[in-house]
Amino acid sequence: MQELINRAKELLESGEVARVLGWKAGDLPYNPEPAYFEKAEDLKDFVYNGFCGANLSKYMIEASKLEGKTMVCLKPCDTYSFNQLIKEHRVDREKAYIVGVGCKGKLDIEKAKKLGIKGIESVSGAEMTDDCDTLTFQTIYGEKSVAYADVMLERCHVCKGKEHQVYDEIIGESKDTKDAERFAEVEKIEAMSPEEKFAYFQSELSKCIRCNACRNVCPACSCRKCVFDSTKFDSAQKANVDSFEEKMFHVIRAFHVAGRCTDCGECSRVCPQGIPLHLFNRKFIKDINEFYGEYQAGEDTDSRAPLTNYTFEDVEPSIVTERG
Amino acid sequence: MKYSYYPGCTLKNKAKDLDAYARASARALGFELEEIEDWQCCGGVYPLGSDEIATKLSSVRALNEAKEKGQDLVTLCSACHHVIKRVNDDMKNVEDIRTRANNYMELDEPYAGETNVLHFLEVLRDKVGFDKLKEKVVNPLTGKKIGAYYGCLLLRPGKILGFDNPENPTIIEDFIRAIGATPVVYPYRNECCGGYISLKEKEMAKNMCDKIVDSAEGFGAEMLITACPLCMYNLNKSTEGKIPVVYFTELLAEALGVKEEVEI
Amino acid sequence: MSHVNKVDQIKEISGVNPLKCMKCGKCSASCPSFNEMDIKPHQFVSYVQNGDIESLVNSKSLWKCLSCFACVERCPRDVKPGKLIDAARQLVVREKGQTYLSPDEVPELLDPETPQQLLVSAFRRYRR
Amino acid sequence: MSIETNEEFRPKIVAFCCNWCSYAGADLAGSSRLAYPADVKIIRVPCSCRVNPMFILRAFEKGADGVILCGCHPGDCHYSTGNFYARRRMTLLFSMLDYIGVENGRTRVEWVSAAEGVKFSQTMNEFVEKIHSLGKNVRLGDLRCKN
Amino acid sequence: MQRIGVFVCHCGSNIAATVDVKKVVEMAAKEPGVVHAEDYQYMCSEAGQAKIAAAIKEKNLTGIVVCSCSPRMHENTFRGAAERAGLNPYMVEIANIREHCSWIHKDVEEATKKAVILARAAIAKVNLNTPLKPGESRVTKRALVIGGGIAGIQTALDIADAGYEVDIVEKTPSIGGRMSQLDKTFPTLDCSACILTPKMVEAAAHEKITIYTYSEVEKVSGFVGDFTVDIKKKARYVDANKCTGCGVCQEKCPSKKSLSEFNRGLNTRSAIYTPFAQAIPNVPVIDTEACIKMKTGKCGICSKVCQAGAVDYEQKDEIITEKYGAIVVATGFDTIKLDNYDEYAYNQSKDVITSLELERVMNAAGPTKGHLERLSDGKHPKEMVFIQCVGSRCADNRGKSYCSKICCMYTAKHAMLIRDKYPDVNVTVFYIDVRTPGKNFDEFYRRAVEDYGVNYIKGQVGKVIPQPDGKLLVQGVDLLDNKQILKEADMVVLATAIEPNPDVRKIATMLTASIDTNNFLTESHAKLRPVESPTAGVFLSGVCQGPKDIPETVAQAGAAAVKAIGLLAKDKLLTNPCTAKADELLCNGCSTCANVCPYGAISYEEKEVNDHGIRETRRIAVVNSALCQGCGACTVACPSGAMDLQGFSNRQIIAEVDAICR
Repeated sequence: MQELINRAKELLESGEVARVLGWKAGDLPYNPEPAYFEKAEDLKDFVYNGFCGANLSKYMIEASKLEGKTMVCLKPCDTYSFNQLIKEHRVDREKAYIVGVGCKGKLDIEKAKKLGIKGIESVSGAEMTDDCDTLTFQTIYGEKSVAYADVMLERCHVCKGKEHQVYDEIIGESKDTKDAERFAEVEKIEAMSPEEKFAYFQSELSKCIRCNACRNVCPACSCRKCVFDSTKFDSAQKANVDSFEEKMFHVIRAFHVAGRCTDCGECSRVCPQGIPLHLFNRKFIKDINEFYGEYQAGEDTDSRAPLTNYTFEDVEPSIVTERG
Repeated sequence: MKYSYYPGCTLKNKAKDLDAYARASARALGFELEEIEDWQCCGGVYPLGSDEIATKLSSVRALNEAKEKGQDLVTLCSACHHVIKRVNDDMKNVEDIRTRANNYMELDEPYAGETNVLHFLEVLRDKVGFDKLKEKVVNPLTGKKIGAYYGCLLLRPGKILGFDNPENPTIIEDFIRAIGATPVVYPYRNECCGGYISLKEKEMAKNMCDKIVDSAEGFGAEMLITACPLCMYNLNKSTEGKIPVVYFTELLAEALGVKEEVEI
Repeated sequence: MSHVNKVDQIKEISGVNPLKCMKCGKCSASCPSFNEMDIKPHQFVSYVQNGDIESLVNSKSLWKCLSCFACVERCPRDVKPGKLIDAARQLVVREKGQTYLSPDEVPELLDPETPQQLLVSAFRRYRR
Repeated sequence: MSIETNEEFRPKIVAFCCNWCSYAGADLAGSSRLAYPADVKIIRVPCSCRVNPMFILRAFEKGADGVILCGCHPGDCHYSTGNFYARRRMTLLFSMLDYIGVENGRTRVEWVSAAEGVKFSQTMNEFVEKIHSLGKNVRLGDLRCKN
Repeated sequence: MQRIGVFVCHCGSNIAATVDVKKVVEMAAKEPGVVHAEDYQYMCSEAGQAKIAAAIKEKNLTGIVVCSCSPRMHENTFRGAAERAGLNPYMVEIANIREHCSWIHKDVEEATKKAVILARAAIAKVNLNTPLKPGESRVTKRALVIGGGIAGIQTALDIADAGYEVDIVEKTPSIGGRMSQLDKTFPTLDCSACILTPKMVEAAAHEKITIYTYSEVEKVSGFVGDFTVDIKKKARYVDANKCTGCGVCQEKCPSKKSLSEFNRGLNTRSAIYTPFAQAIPNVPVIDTEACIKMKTGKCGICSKVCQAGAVDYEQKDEIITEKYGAIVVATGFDTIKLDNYDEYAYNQSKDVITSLELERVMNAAGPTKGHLERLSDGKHPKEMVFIQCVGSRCADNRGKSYCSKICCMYTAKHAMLIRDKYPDVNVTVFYIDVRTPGKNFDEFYRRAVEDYGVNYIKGQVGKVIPQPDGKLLVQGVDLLDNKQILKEADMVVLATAIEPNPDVRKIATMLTASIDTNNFLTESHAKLRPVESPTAGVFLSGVCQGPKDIPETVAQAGAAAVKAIGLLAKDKLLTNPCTAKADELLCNGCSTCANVCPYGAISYEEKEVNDHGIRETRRIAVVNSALCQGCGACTVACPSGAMDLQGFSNRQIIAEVDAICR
């Protein structure tokens, strides 16, 4: 972390960048939040550790409009989102100084809480320089250690790899934390009977409080104004609970980001209700891979997205019925 | 390579030679015909009625046994081939027949036409390859002018049997070339020999066979070959020994040099 | 059993729609048994169209068709007259219990070379 | 007097037809008097690629029991490529609906040319029959209802 | 709020017999925005249109809904009526209660219910309509004719005579097409070449006509009035400007074994060749597959003997790009392949030939110099059998479902010509029906029977059986006699079905012109617009649209020309105003829409916008309405809903959906 702060200071002081986009410590040891640092002295609040899951690439849409360059800290998986935003002309590559930060897996505090860890006072073992094998909590009830992987975010178990797709320099080491099949959860649902599928999604989606956290955090959901907030489809949010988006918001949201979603998992990470929203996006990714060939959004900035592409021999929609 | 093999009733009796030469040739060519267990007679003719189920079940049993072994099902007799291939097509494509047949059969897993049915000639053409066959010939029948007699059962209905062009087939001619002899193409080679009519209408069948034999002779055939015991029976009544009618497997065994091994 | 019923039965068993026929006669032109038949293959289609099943089931033709499928293969309209003939034959062997072949007459029809296939086929065609 | 009488299940079916092929195919079905159930109501769109998944979900939300999209055959699109995009969009949408447990067969895509009046009529008859077999659309209407 | 008028048409009894139109009027009147509703016998009639106009004026209507036949039929009629009454034509919506309702339903209650719902949907839509104004686009005063047969030549001549430039693109080395292969033409028996060649010469000499032979259309872009077409001129390897057409190269060419396309493969030609003596242009081409020089580098005799120095082995294919206002397709036909009909022994016997091959046999410039002889042994035949409907009228996937239309007449012609020239030859025709509608056609056929003694037998042939002595045994049936016939013949001629030129599929795709299940190009209306393709600016000439004989082809060629001239005569065209438009406040500038636009109509501008007080420069999509054709692909690709289609907006379609599902 110190290396990162030193470099940020250097860049700020030399005037190469006008600001630094990173994380600052929160009120608890495990809730750092995204923050801009415009002066070197502000960097005393800068943190970077296992709890810095937030994907900062979306912030660069606004940062691109500001005067001067912004130094932005991107983890390997965040760089996919950044690339995708370049492709969609939403961020200005010239306005960003990308420091690819090392990542050995990010943490889900809810998982720790589920393991019975409460009253957390401090955490160790989650620094960039740590091995990230074991995590130690100092709690008001004493010290507790758990395997790092047991408290990792879902998305880190299906890690896309330790390589940054776009960067100006890299600080810190990364680790590929993949230890699960990316589509295993989707396949599990696919194998269910229609009744089971319906029951599953009904119970999950009924938790949704339409707080829009998923939409706000999603780097692909970067529309200036969401269709669900505009009058274009007669679908603007209404008080009426029966309005269209109340039911289909998540399906349409997933459809709108299909072929653009990098599977960064932010939607599920931020959902206050714990709805596994990434299962929608990942279903589309799986279908796209199966029907139209392997495609990873954000791997490059110039390929044609699956939904703006076609071949004469594409599968017919009836495949959905035929494959049973 | 192993295939499930359905010999059929006649090959166990009057046409033992058709069967024995085929088995010997198969060994020489490096594949094995594994006779399926407890096969029952196919019935000889395909039950055309769309409501006939019971008469199709013996074929379904054979087909299902091959499916369970994960093998293609090979037939030799033209009639068995015709019946089994058509029943297989029904099981694959006619929902009503499939459902009802499966209701009778009470199999663990319903049979839905999964088995690939091949005539021995199709094995030679599509699996072994006539080029490969040619290489294995040790005793080419050079100079023999042979007329292929197809009859109707192997060819029609062309869409379902998918055996060869029903109006201008070439598979047996290609076979004849592969064993070193010269095929004689004559227009009656796909005309009916009279089939089962010869039981009661001997004259009628003879008239038909006369036309076939005359046509073949006219174009210079010195011998006729067939895959069907009934065709051979009917044709023999017409030729009266003038020109020989033999099973194609006999010539195959001869060409492969295994004819002598076979005891009939 | 009424005529209408029998017509439906024939259509059902054969799966043939006689209305598709354009009366080109290619079936009769192809039939190797044409000269032996009293009702010709193309007429089978019009007899079914006209509902005259009685004449069909009493015709000689039922027992002359070889099921060689030449008419089925060549019919440009996919009518399949051979299937109609077979369906009429089915009506006879199923309903009237009539048979064209009795076991008693079989021995005299045989010769030492007769293949099993011939007997099996004939029985299947001529009897229930 | 209301003309809405509802004794038996009469499905509501929305058919989106592209102007150049399928709408004309439907016209041909009409001029050839090839009947199909009155449950089908056609909405004319310039091209199958004009159909937004939002329209389809909206129809279900408003009580439709089946939605079918008809366009020109692939390769024959009046706008060259519209139906290719529609094909991909609908494939993914239908797959998603299947994934969340909506009965298979409530949605369908069929390519119907201007010359295929018979196919249009047949398709609609089949589709209505399918919707009858599935019954009323319940799942898409109450996906978020609390148990 | 709109003030909407609803007009329900009876269409005589076409609608009124199954739909209770009064009920539709009553129900429609209750819909929001509706201030007027009435019904009338024929809304499309002058009186009906007058009623609409009167209501617009009296009730100050801002939008109207006509419940009538398909919009494909009368949308323009009613838009015109509205415009004349001072209403924007795009404030008109049609509820199709005929084709989509009364004609397919029998139950009055059910049909009425549906008609009401269709009316509601149209009313809901028109409530959201906005006046639209068509733009204008220019017309390039030049026409392209694809195909240089009699259809293409006639169309080109007619357009050129009206004073417009025309280009003919012909795939083969010469114009002339199928007609140049015919010997005589029915029902007058003129020599085909005698009436065709002057037209070919006229086309070649016409100052307004440019002929590209040995050329193919490679790419078409643009739209009515403004097409851009790439034409590939294949290398002839002979310089057309230098060649004198002396023919020495062809005589001296040592490679003479290629089958002559012109003579249907019945004889051979040299590797450097003109297809026939009267070819236009009279410039040979080199068949690179057969040319020894091309294959081995050795030879070069043609170059050596050419005094004009016209042979150029280095010539390359050339792409010519040209702009056109109208395109006429005249790609013609070929006979079907007979591989599915081996019962007729076409592939087994040289003496079984198609009728088109017989044309070449009968022709003095053909492979037998016009002598009727067997192609197997050159013997004069004594018995000839003609078989009709080979591959036509088939419902079994082997052949074509349609009647090829020309065979009955040309077979009568062949039979007559043979009997006339060779009275010793017996001619038998096996037929299913003899179809001779046409001026003097049946008389012609009867002459063949009555004056020339041609033996017509009603019945088909089952099999043609080649005999060891070379004769052909024809096994057929005489249905009137109820007898099977075995007829020994020396030659058998098959009236082979015709099918559209296989290239038409590619061309139709390039033109986005629709094609039917038999690969014939679809006309815009079977009765009322038979020479127009549904794609604006594309016209149909000849057999590419459906089987035709020569007089019909020439008539249709002229009709297509008139339609093209009508288009070219205009200086400007009104463009469809139903185009896409981006809402600049919603646009993300993400380029997704541009990626799916087939017309390249979307570009991006850096533009300053005022988004609720926030002023900033944004990247915004801009639609070029002259290029946009209104498909709507962009509107669905756009995630934010910024892109919408005028006339078919998201809200309009959703309003229709809501009305139907209500």
